[in-house]
Amino acid sequence: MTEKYFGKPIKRLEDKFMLTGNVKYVDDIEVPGQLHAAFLRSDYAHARILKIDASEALKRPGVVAVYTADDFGDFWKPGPLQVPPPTAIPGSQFNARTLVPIAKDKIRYSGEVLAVVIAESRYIAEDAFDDIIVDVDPLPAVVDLEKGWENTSVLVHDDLPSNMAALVKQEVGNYEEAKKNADVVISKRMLIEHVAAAAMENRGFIASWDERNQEMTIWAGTQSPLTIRGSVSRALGLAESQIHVITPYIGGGFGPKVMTSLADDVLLPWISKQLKRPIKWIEDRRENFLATTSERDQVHHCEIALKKDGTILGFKDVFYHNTGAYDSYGMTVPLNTQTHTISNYRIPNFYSEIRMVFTNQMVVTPVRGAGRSEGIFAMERMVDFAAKELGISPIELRKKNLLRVDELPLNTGVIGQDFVVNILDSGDYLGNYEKCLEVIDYEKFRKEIQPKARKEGKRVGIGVVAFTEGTAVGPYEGCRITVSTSGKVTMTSGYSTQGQAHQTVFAQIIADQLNVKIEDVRVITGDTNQFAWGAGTFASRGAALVGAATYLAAQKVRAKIFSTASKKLEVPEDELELCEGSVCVKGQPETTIPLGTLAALANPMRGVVEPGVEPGLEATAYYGPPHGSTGCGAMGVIVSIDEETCKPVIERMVMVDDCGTMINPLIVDGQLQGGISMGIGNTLYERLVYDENGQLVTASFMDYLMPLATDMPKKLDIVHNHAESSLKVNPLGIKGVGEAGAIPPGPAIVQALEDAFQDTKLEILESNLSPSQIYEYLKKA
Amino acid sequence: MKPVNFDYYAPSSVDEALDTLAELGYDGKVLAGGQSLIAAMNFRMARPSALVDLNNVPELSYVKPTEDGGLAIGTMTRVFDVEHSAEVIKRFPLLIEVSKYIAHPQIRRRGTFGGAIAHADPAGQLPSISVLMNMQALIKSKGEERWVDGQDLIIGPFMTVIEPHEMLAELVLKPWPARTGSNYVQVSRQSGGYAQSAVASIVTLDENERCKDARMVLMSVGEVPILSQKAGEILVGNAPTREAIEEVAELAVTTEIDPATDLHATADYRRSITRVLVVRSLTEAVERAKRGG
Amino acid sequence: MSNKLFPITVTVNGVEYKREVEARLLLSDFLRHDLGLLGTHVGCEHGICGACTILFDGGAVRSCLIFAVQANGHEIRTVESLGTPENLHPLQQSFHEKHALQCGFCTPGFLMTLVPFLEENPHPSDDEIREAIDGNICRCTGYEKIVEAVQDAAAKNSQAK
Amino acid sequence: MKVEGEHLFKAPREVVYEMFNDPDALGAAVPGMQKMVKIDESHYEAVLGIRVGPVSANFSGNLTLTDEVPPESVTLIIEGKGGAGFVKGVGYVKFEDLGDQTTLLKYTGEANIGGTLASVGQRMIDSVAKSMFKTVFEKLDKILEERWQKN
Repeated sequence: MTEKYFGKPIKRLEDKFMLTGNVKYVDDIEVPGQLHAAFLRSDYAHARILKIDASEALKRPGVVAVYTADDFGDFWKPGPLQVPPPTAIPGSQFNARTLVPIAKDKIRYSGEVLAVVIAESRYIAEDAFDDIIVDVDPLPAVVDLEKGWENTSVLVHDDLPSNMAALVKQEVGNYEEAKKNADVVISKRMLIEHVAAAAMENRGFIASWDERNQEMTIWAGTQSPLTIRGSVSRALGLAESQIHVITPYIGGGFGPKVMTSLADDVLLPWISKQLKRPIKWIEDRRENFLATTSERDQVHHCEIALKKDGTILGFKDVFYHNTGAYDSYGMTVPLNTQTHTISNYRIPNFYSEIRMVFTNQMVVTPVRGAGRSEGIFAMERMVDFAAKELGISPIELRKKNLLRVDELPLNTGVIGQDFVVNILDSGDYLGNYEKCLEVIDYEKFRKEIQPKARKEGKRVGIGVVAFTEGTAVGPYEGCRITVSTSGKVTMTSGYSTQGQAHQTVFAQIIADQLNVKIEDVRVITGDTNQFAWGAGTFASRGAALVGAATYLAAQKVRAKIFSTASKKLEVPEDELELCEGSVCVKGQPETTIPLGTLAALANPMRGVVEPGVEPGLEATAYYGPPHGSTGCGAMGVIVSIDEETCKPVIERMVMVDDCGTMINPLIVDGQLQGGISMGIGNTLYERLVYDENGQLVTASFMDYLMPLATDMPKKLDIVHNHAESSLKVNPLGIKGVGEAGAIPPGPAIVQALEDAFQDTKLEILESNLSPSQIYEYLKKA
Repeated sequence: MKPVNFDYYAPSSVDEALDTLAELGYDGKVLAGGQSLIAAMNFRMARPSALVDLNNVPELSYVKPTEDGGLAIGTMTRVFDVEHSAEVIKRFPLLIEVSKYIAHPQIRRRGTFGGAIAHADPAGQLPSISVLMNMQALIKSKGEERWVDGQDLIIGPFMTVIEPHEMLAELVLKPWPARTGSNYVQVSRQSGGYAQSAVASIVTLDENERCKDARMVLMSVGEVPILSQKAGEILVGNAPTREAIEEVAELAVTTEIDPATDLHATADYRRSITRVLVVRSLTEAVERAKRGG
Repeated sequence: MSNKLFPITVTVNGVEYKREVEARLLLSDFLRHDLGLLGTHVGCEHGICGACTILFDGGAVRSCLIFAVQANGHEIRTVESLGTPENLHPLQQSFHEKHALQCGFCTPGFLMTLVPFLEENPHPSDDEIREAIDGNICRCTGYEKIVEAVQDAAAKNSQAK
Repeated sequence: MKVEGEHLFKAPREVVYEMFNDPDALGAAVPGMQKMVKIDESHYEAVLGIRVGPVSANFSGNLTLTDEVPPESVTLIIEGKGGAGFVKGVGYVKFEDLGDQTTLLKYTGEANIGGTLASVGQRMIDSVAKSMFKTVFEKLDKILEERWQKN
């Protein structure tokens, strides 16, 4: 295979349309006759509904319909369990209480839908909110995770004995035994912040029922169009073939757009069918904060046991995980936390316990980083505390315990989000770390820069951490590649795209395999009428899974090209080769046959197609990995801080990353940089805050601080340390990279801050820090 | 997030605007740059029943030198135009210094000088500066006008003495004496964000480098901009030594401010950084005064 | 409160439009849904994200914080006025070459902020660029490549002169 | 949100206490109070139009006085709802006779604010609440002054 495109920094094919405003996002789609929906959302976090009276709203000019839970009759039912819990973990408990489309009897989070207003414009629909009388009996809200777990707590779901959503214990070795042999045991309680995905485009959904053809067309800003199709099919009792879900361009996903069974995708198709009109809903920013899922928010009680020489004997972590008011997305996030907590170091004895708690808050589902950040934070912090206790440098302690190349692949014994035992497939964990120390010039910082700054009265600190990124989990993805009679190639898959350059990277694979110009490859994503199998865009799995399927399908097409050409030219296949856009005979470049011609030959209008031969230069392939893969790397950061105002500045950041084979390093860098900005935001700026009554008090960009250009590192280096791995978990050796950047900034920055104040007892026990919080920590130090 | 409907008036002259405001009385609200108002309307936190849009009144937009060497600034002058005015740069470098902290460039393009002051946001830079500089505010209503001292204009958070039938028409900035230095410093979590504390100061030195005048305003540490008395009491007539400035900081923080704890900062933190900012601001203002302002 | 319609005449990208609008109609909605100029995006409707940035009489402003009725008699430019897919504006070209966009949703806002910025600051430092785009949020790129793209455009522009 | 504070009234405790049971006085003291109607001895219905800078919000709700221990203490329960959200507050008010015909009012309380006000208005709530308390006490001072002087 000639690699003209694969592995090269190919510029994106989709750019020129995006840059000129020539692509359509959901709100850019106007369906003739469309009406606008707006959701009246609860001001209360926890309350019993006494009465909702919308009769006045119907009198308002421009209002077409208003629906409350009662108006949906039997159609109202709790949604499906979108991600069930794994059955393989012995003794695990899980109480499924799935999302309801609209609150009935009881409100469980502020922002939950109480009524749907359908009107001629969004403006009028919002006007009608004032006409709706909502009478409720407020209840105390469950907000605090640890208190919520207690048996004495108010209940989010009255039919459960407690707010326990799940209890999962996973153990490798025997921690309590190991602890007995330890010289040092350290216990800490740590908090992980609650953050929003905050894609720049809010969610959006259009449902358009065609009465004449009995078909539902849906445009949705979703990461998982096929899941939407399935859930609408189930809810409305339609055949999947009656439902066409189209995901147009999407302004960022970062996790929450994978959710279904929210009010929009359940109720709007039903309403469209009732009213026989297209219904459009475009989420606004306040709604996005209130009612689009978010993540993190854990409380960890960790314990680490070590020998005097720094050898880790064991690690214990009992953590509370906020699942919000419902748990339709199962345990993906806390399971990721468990697999990642153990992932970097040699930990012979490991005990991890998930205590997943129902609260009166919006549902928690994966957001870029998704449980991984939390596990890495907990472990990296504990290693730092251990280093201090032992009087060993945090660097040396890590080097001593990090897994070495020859220890991989390693079966960690912990079951992960993909329901199978987590296997760390490959990578040079120690090498990544050492590389990071080298690039950031750790020695120079310690010996020259930091002492010099101290003399000048300035505070600077360094932090270097290791991380892993579980990627490329199953179940599978697939695609179909078709060569047209024009010679143009089309690839379709069940994937949807939110800016990951799928139109470019999959085209790179195909262009090389079929030796066509990349411009002649068209990649279609997220259209259920084009390709109807797959799970969706999440968990850093597109390049690995769809990439592998693309590669496999392209090879099948390639084989068909050769067999068709061989017959036509009457030349043995091994004497043929691909020239750009055509097949030619080796040594006789003048004897060529264009791919378009071959495509026509492969789909003859007359004559006989031999048994067993599928028509067309077309092939479909699927790829499902036996288990996920694990990206890995290290991050170093140098932080300066104004001691008087406690404002930190990221002077330097180095990220060493091994994401396996890169299809396009330009795109990989973009993914890493974007992830890093999110990680920095999560650490220093962003925070969702619910008050003691369950009110989300940060539902705007005034209070939810998104990282800005001036918040980024003054200097950022990204080093690809892709070690040729012995074990290729997929045909192309791709691991994945979507979430890596977001994972290590937290522990790295916090370690650097403590380092800047190493003459104090500063000890940071949370993952999100405003200057004010740093100040309060320093007061205690 | 769409605003409620409202009656809209777009007068093309000041007189017409005043007539409309008089007619509307309590129901009327002036729309200047709208950069705070329209955001609040989009959230439906603000639901004015009538807006009187001053954007079509060109006579309210100007920066004019006054006879005494100061400046008169029309209420509808965009912050961007103040920031880029040669007249302002010459006379009041403080306004230039502070401008770059006011939200983001796109907001300053549209937001107005008078609108920001009349909005009286406790975390707003221009309301604080109007207090500090004691800008003379010309308040007009139908057939009447009155002048109010900048330090009397703001009476509460988001509250001024301007009545619904009135409008802020002009701000007059008195010239600074020679050897006057000024400075603005703030701590905010991000560029363009709301400050957790900010201090602006103006210091005038005599020929012996003693303080002839020292004014300082403290922002985001109370319900309104706080005009410090301590700066004047301690510094005027004395050399602005490090010790004296530190004393001002200590007294200002312990006796003059009343910071609150909110999502972004504790009251304690606000006190702590205010102390730091007072020292930094006064020190720099003195340095600049020494250099001739 | 009235639902009165106000006649307005607005020049957008050099084309004069006459329309009737409710006073409360936001300029962002007017551009997008009345005129069909969909390149201007709406991300927060409270003036912070910058996705809706347009040029209003030449200056970059938030179109979500202006009523359409206020655009009467004014001149507006949106991203559609820059380049076409076949013939990108130099800044768009640099965004393409430096991979300064991912999902593309915030991009028109960045472009409309940066076009006048580069005219006023043909040789900006990295820090100046960062400050100039602090009123625009990008969730995908981490801004690094946007800064590179602006530098690229600035460099090419001075070479061309 | 927790509230706490005190205010010194220049009037005897009985007079101050009485004022707190007078809807006219309370109604006049709260800025933006459009209507306050006594339903029975301890219940009032009120319509409030708050206008703070850009924010204008109408609330309708009720005020309940409970645990009355004349003239020493009273508990106020305030519930209000409007387009911008809801407010539910409990205030524990104590009147201390300082002699010399002065009364020290001490209050502690807790307010639960929900809806748009809470979710996007955090920045304003604290300072506006503080300032409203100030205005209420200033107005009550005036009312008291008038009444007390008249007597």
